[in-house]
Amino acid sequence: MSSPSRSGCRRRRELLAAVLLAAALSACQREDRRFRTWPPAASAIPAVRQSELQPGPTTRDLTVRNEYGDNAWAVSEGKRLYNQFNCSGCHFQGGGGIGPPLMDSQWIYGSQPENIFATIVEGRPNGMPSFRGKLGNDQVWKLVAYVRSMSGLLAKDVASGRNDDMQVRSQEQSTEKARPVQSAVPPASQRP
Amino acid sequence: MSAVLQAVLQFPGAHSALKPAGPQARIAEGLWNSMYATAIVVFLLVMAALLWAAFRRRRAEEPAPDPARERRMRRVVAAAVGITTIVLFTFLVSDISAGRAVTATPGKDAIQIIVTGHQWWWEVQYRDSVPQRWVTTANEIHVPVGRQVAVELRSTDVIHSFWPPNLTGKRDLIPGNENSLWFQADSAGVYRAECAEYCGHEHAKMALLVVAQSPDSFARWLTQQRDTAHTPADSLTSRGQEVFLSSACAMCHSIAGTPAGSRVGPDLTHLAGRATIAAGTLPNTRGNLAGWIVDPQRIKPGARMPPNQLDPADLRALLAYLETLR
Amino acid sequence: MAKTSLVVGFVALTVACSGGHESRATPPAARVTTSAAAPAGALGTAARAASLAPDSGSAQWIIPAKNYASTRYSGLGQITAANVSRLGLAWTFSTGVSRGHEAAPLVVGSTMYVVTPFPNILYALDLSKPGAPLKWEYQPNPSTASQGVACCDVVNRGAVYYDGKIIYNTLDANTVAVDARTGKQVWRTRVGDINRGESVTMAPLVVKGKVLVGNSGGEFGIRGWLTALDAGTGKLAWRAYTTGPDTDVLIGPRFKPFYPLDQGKDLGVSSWPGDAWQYGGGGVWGWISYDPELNLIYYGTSNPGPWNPDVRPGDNKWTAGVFARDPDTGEAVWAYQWNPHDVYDHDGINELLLLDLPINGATRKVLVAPERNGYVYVLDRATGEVLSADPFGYITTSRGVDLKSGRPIMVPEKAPRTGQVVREICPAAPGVKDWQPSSWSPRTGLLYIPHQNLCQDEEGTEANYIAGTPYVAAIVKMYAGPGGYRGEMTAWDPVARKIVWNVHERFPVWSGTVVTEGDVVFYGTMDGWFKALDARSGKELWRFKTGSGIIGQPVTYLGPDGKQYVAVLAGVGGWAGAVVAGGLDTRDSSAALGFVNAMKDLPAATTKGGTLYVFALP
Amino acid sequence: MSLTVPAVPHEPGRAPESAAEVVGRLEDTWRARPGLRGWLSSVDHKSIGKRYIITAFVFFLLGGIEAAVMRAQLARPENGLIGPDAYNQIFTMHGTTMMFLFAVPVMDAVGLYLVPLMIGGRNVAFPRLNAYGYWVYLFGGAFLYVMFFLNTGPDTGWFSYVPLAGPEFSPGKRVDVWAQTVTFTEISALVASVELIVTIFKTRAPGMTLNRMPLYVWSMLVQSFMVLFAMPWVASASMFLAMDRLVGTHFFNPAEGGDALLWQHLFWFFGHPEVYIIFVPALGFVSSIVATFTRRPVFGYPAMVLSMVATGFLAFGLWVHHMFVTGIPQLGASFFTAASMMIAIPSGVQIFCWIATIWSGRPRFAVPFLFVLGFVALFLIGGFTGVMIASVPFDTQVHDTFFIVAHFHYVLIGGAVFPLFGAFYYWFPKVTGRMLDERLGRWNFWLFFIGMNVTFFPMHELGLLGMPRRVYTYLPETGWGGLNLLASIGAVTIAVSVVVFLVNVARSLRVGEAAGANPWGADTLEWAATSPPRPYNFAFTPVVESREPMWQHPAELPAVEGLRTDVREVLVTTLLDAEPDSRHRHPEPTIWPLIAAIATAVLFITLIFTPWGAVIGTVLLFLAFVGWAWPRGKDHQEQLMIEAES
Repeated sequence: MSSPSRSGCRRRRELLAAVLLAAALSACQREDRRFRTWPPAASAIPAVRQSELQPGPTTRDLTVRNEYGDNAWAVSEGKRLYNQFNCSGCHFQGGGGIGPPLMDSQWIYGSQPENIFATIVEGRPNGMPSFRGKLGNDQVWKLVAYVRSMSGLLAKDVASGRNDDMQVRSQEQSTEKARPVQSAVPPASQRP
Repeated sequence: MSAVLQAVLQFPGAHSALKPAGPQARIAEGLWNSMYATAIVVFLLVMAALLWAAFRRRRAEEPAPDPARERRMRRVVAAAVGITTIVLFTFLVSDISAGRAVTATPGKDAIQIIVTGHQWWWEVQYRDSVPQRWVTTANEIHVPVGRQVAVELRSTDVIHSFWPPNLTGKRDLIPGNENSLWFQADSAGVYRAECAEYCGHEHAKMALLVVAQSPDSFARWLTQQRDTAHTPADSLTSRGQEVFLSSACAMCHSIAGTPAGSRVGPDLTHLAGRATIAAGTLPNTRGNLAGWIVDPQRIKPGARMPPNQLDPADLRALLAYLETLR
Repeated sequence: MAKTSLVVGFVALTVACSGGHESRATPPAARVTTSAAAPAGALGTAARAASLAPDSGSAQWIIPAKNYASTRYSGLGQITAANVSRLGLAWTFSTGVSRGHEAAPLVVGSTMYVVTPFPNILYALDLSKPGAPLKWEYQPNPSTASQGVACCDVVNRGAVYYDGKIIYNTLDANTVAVDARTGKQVWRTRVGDINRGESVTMAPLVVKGKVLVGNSGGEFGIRGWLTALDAGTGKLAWRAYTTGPDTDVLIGPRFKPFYPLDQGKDLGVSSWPGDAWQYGGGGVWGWISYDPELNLIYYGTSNPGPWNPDVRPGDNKWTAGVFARDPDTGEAVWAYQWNPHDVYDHDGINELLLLDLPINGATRKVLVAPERNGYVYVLDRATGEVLSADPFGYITTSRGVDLKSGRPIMVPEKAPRTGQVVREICPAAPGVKDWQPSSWSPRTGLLYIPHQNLCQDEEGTEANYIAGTPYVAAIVKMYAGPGGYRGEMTAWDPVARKIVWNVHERFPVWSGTVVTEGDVVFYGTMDGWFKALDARSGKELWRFKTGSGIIGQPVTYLGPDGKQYVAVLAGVGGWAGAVVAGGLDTRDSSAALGFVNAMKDLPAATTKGGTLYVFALP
Repeated sequence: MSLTVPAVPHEPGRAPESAAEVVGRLEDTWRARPGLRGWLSSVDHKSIGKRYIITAFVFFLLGGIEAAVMRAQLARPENGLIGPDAYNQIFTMHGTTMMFLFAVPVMDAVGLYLVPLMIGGRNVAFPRLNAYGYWVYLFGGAFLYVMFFLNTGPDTGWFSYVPLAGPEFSPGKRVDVWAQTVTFTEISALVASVELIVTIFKTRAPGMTLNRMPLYVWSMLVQSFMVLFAMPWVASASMFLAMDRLVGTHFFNPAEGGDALLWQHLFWFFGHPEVYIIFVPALGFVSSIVATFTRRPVFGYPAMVLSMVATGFLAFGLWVHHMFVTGIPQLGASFFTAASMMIAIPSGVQIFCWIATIWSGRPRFAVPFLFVLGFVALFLIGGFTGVMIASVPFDTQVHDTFFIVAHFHYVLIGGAVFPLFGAFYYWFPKVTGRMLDERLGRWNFWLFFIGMNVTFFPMHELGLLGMPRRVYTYLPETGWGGLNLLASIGAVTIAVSVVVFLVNVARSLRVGEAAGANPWGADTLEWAATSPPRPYNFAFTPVVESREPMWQHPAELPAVEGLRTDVREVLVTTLLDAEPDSRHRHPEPTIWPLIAAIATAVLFITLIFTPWGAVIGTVLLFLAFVGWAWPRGKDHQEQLMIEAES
């Protein structure tokens, strides 16, 4: 991920003014602790497509921007929720078990934030529970951000470091980005 | 319980190291009194000496430093240093003996409590040899007057510090380390305890109440706490229970006797019996509870409780249900 | 031919199940006494299986455990240690499912029945025709969502044949009875609720017209139970919970546990904090045995939940233990906890072999249980007294079992705690031995135990019970135990209480075993080798490479052509094989409850599959 | 002029020069380079020192503004001025700024300015390193504040306890910024201490034996050694923290064999000496001022020196008293209680000696002396509470409450800032050539003194009433509102007094009364130089014969002759007796320290964002040091040993 605003944080050799300007946009985003706001996209989830095949002329959908994807604090909140709401009970720390791995490149139902949002809220037929009504949208978006960080889809300066727990995987901020691959939705008997 | 609420609403003095209500706090206060008095005396003496030295009347022509006077001064300075040392040594001896008294191990019949610090609330568990009689509550400790209470201190996240100033000094809750303290309330009352180690956003709003009551009423309280929640009696409260179980509430809170068993947030089995909500932040009234459920981030920004947009009728039912959890 | 053996089966069953003392009058085949060939030294007086009813003779295989005593011993002797090396593939059958195949195929008359993992398809294969073509298939269509509450792969451990019906359980906690001839559903009963984390993976057992079914979900905060359904109608006869008040556990006046620590009122409540017993685990997902003489069924209960023990102080009765019950009423007669306050996921659900063994000069009616915690227990099955408990693997978590109190002597510093990592926990969560059933040969007097050699590091985490989601609260990382090998096949002498021989395997031996009159032991490995060992020496006599790792239960039967066959399902998976079956990422050591860390090289050794292999001598 | 000690033999073929010639030639040789580049290349300890002092003072003002915001927020209960997130950043910035960016650097800065003057040298021993230290410090401080304004200010307290400051509970880069800022300041403090130790040991004027050294120089020597032994602990701690956060090591992860308490031990093993690192130089200020304004040498010179050295040693034996509530075994705690009480003895010795000095002297109540009197009063209070909190049972009550806030502000403001302000008034004429206004100075003093007590004295009470530290608000029912409001009013008073000081400085710089070389009639060598001193400090390196050279030779000091004036040459003397040892070619101004500091900054800052920072930064740093050390001119390294005169 290299949006112009974030990369400013890493290029230190720019003029101070440039750094200030760029970092003012990005650092605030990354470090903000937003306690009372909802991500604007949360109220409705438009444009979730499971298939890239569209009849007729293809239309480009506006994808949802998950603001929490730029926010280190929200990502770490997502990590906390991931463990507290027992996501880790099935997906463990990304390697999977009852549920599929989340740290690899394979995405059955799409890797975009809105896809993951839909997966959490709606559930998926092969065992993924639906959390509709059980989690606030805000919490779901935080989870979405964290889930994406597990396979390195977020900027490394936003992804989390290790927890104060037994080390079982490399920390998210050191995880190389796994280019998302749409994997065939497997027959029910193959993969939950 | 309204007596407790009353006490909470007027709690100045309910969290003061200067109003000891337990043996350790009394020892600390005694030390403070003696050290304070000594300090005042020494301060006045030294300042008097300084001001006298500075402003004393001098002859117009003071001689240059003369050896005899320097020798006298040396003796005076040496004497002052000697006195200082003696005072300090006295302090040291009294401190160490006080320290021994404070850290003596609690007796066998002490009440065993586990206090676990969370960002930013306290989980409280009463132990019993029969596991079934364990009691889990939050942000409130009830103790019988005149009996030792042994507290095991744990933390699951960052370092917190448990401090009921009227009863005893503080002790840190350190993840990965086992700590404990004991205290004893000598008189009935409601005492406030604070988190005394900076623990993040809401360190300021992480308090708990220590309710010291007669052994009888404590025993009654403990027995009551062992009950599971009753099945709602009327349609409003049963609707409220349904709201609780089918919404985000049950994702974090537990109510014994229902399928809600999560431990992310405080156990609510006896919520209505507690004097405060939000870890000693607000009196437990219906209005406060409603405000806390709907928009907790206004009251305690950064707290882990998410906002809940509930239908007003659902909220009313939920509140009615929560109020039955005595 | 097919018809005849079917009839024989029916007769045997009817006799066996007509109850009470009549079972003594079962045909000679149902009762095997020590053969003269057995070494006298090993078997002082007479060692034998308690009762082999409803054994329908050596030709068939109608329940996964072969017989009520759960010996998995076949009286067929065509294949012997001498000729097994000539064993060859007879035919194969693909199940079309590629998750872990743990089931035992059944052979009733001239039909073989195969149950697949989820979606739990039942196939009937016609053994009387060349290549055993498909007769019919039955699809129970279990809820797809149930895959989300199956802790350790969507396995199924098999079906039973009873009274013209094939009865088995589906993952979404339904029990179905299917007409054995037509494949038509006779009845279907929903026994559990996946929204409470319940699933069913076990093979039922029919005793005296009652289908005994237990639930899985010790990792999902279920409340365990064993349920009896009427075999004819599927109606609920009784349900005995593992936890809770005595009325729910069906503890009544007949309950006489041997040890004082198991005596008392409502221990299933008082040994738990608050209402933790409501979601404290104790599922019944393993094996059930039955002693017709004592008219008692025996089964084990699973681990208490969550794994992190900090949130459930107390003995957590009656999890990780064993019950003896009256099959007619479900009343408990005695109970014993292998692991009071289990802290390691050491379920007590392993197979319980009912043998009559010479102990201290007298023949005792015993129950032999090679348990997850690393001990082979020998219990008096009438009273529940522990006669001996001896380690058969590497153990750091306990120092033995105190026979006076019946409690294991635990090593406190090895107990997992919240926020701290405890290292070198041996055996690991799957124990020295998991569900994979052993077999016992009356000829050698030995128990053939397929098992593993694993240790683990574990950290307890915060436990949150949210119904329908996992309730484990532990981070686990498993690895090979001392010696570096992960699997073992051990021949154990339960009388002399020692290992006679053992064979090391690279991967856990997650398959069942069968031992035959030909003194051959069959088992499979997770890298796909199906092996035959000499039952007396452990010498490998034959091996065959299958398409996928084997975690199924081998069986042997007499075909309509009069030849002895050996059959096994290959298809890697299960908890141990989840890394392959679920396509898990080995960079996460905690994946699949930490088992992935010990199985990082499995994906290189085998791939997914689902094929039945049938072998015969040329 | 009299040439009493011809320490250096005449160079053959060189005629003795007249004083005017010498001065003229020195002016040429030591002249600063012109323009911006010249300014950036300066290696003069006075220009570096001034920048250092001004920078530190700017940080003092910033830290003060943060304090003011906090006091405004706490002025009444449930105040909504700022939320917890901002408050937590601000109190962290306040502590970090005051400890790491103001207190230690300003003490080093004043020392770097004054010590060479006081010991009759021309510059510090390693002037380029000195410049490097300053730039590193500046970049570190600027980095912290840039990040703070970008909402990336650290928010875990200046002590950054793990696990709160660890990767799990402090996501983002806030704590990394803190850790790296600490690393920056560690480097500059270590550089300054090496600088000062060598300067003091090897470049004292001939005849200034160790026991003739001014007490202030002694204090800087003790302080420098303390820095040398204390800083590596926090350096390793902050490095461990950064590694835990960035690389995923487990130094502080109890689950993987680390320990959260390890951080506290490492931090306080530095953190407690840190207090004395700030305080010991202040003792030097006080001794200098007391001597000058009582017009007699400080009574009990050996006792004073020994007390400072003892303080330096004992300071390392107290760190556990910051950890009494973590569950330290009682026996261990008692040891630290004893040590904590023992350290009061050397402080007592010094206070008694000063009182004796004042008693037997002829005091002049000028502003610097007022600050010293204020210091004694405030420091006594801070000292008493310090002894109190050494007591375990009492400490468990007041630890981490406003009582402690009160205690250490009395110690640090009373014990260090008051002497520092006294020092400002005292040495301002030397640095600028102009006197500060006495009347405004008195206003400054009294407002500060009163404001200080109004702000911090009630905090003792607040702490005993149960108010914990680091709370962004409190409930009205606590009853803490009144005392907090009082404290906030006191804070306003302090702010006004600082404004008065700034006005005084601004006024004085324009219209202040011109000061001669020695306006106070003081005793030490810096007053022999012109005000402000020339780049070479002294036209003739003085020769010292007593502890009070300026009182011994008020008119003209004996001087050394024979040092080259056409090139930058300084005299190196022996460690104990300060006998001429060698002549040393002094480095020319150069831009390389600045470049090296930039490379250092690149290294530390990029490391936060990418592990590649280690590679980029190391390469740049290597190139910068190569440039720095590149040989230029053949006599660059020239050093001549002086043969013993017979």
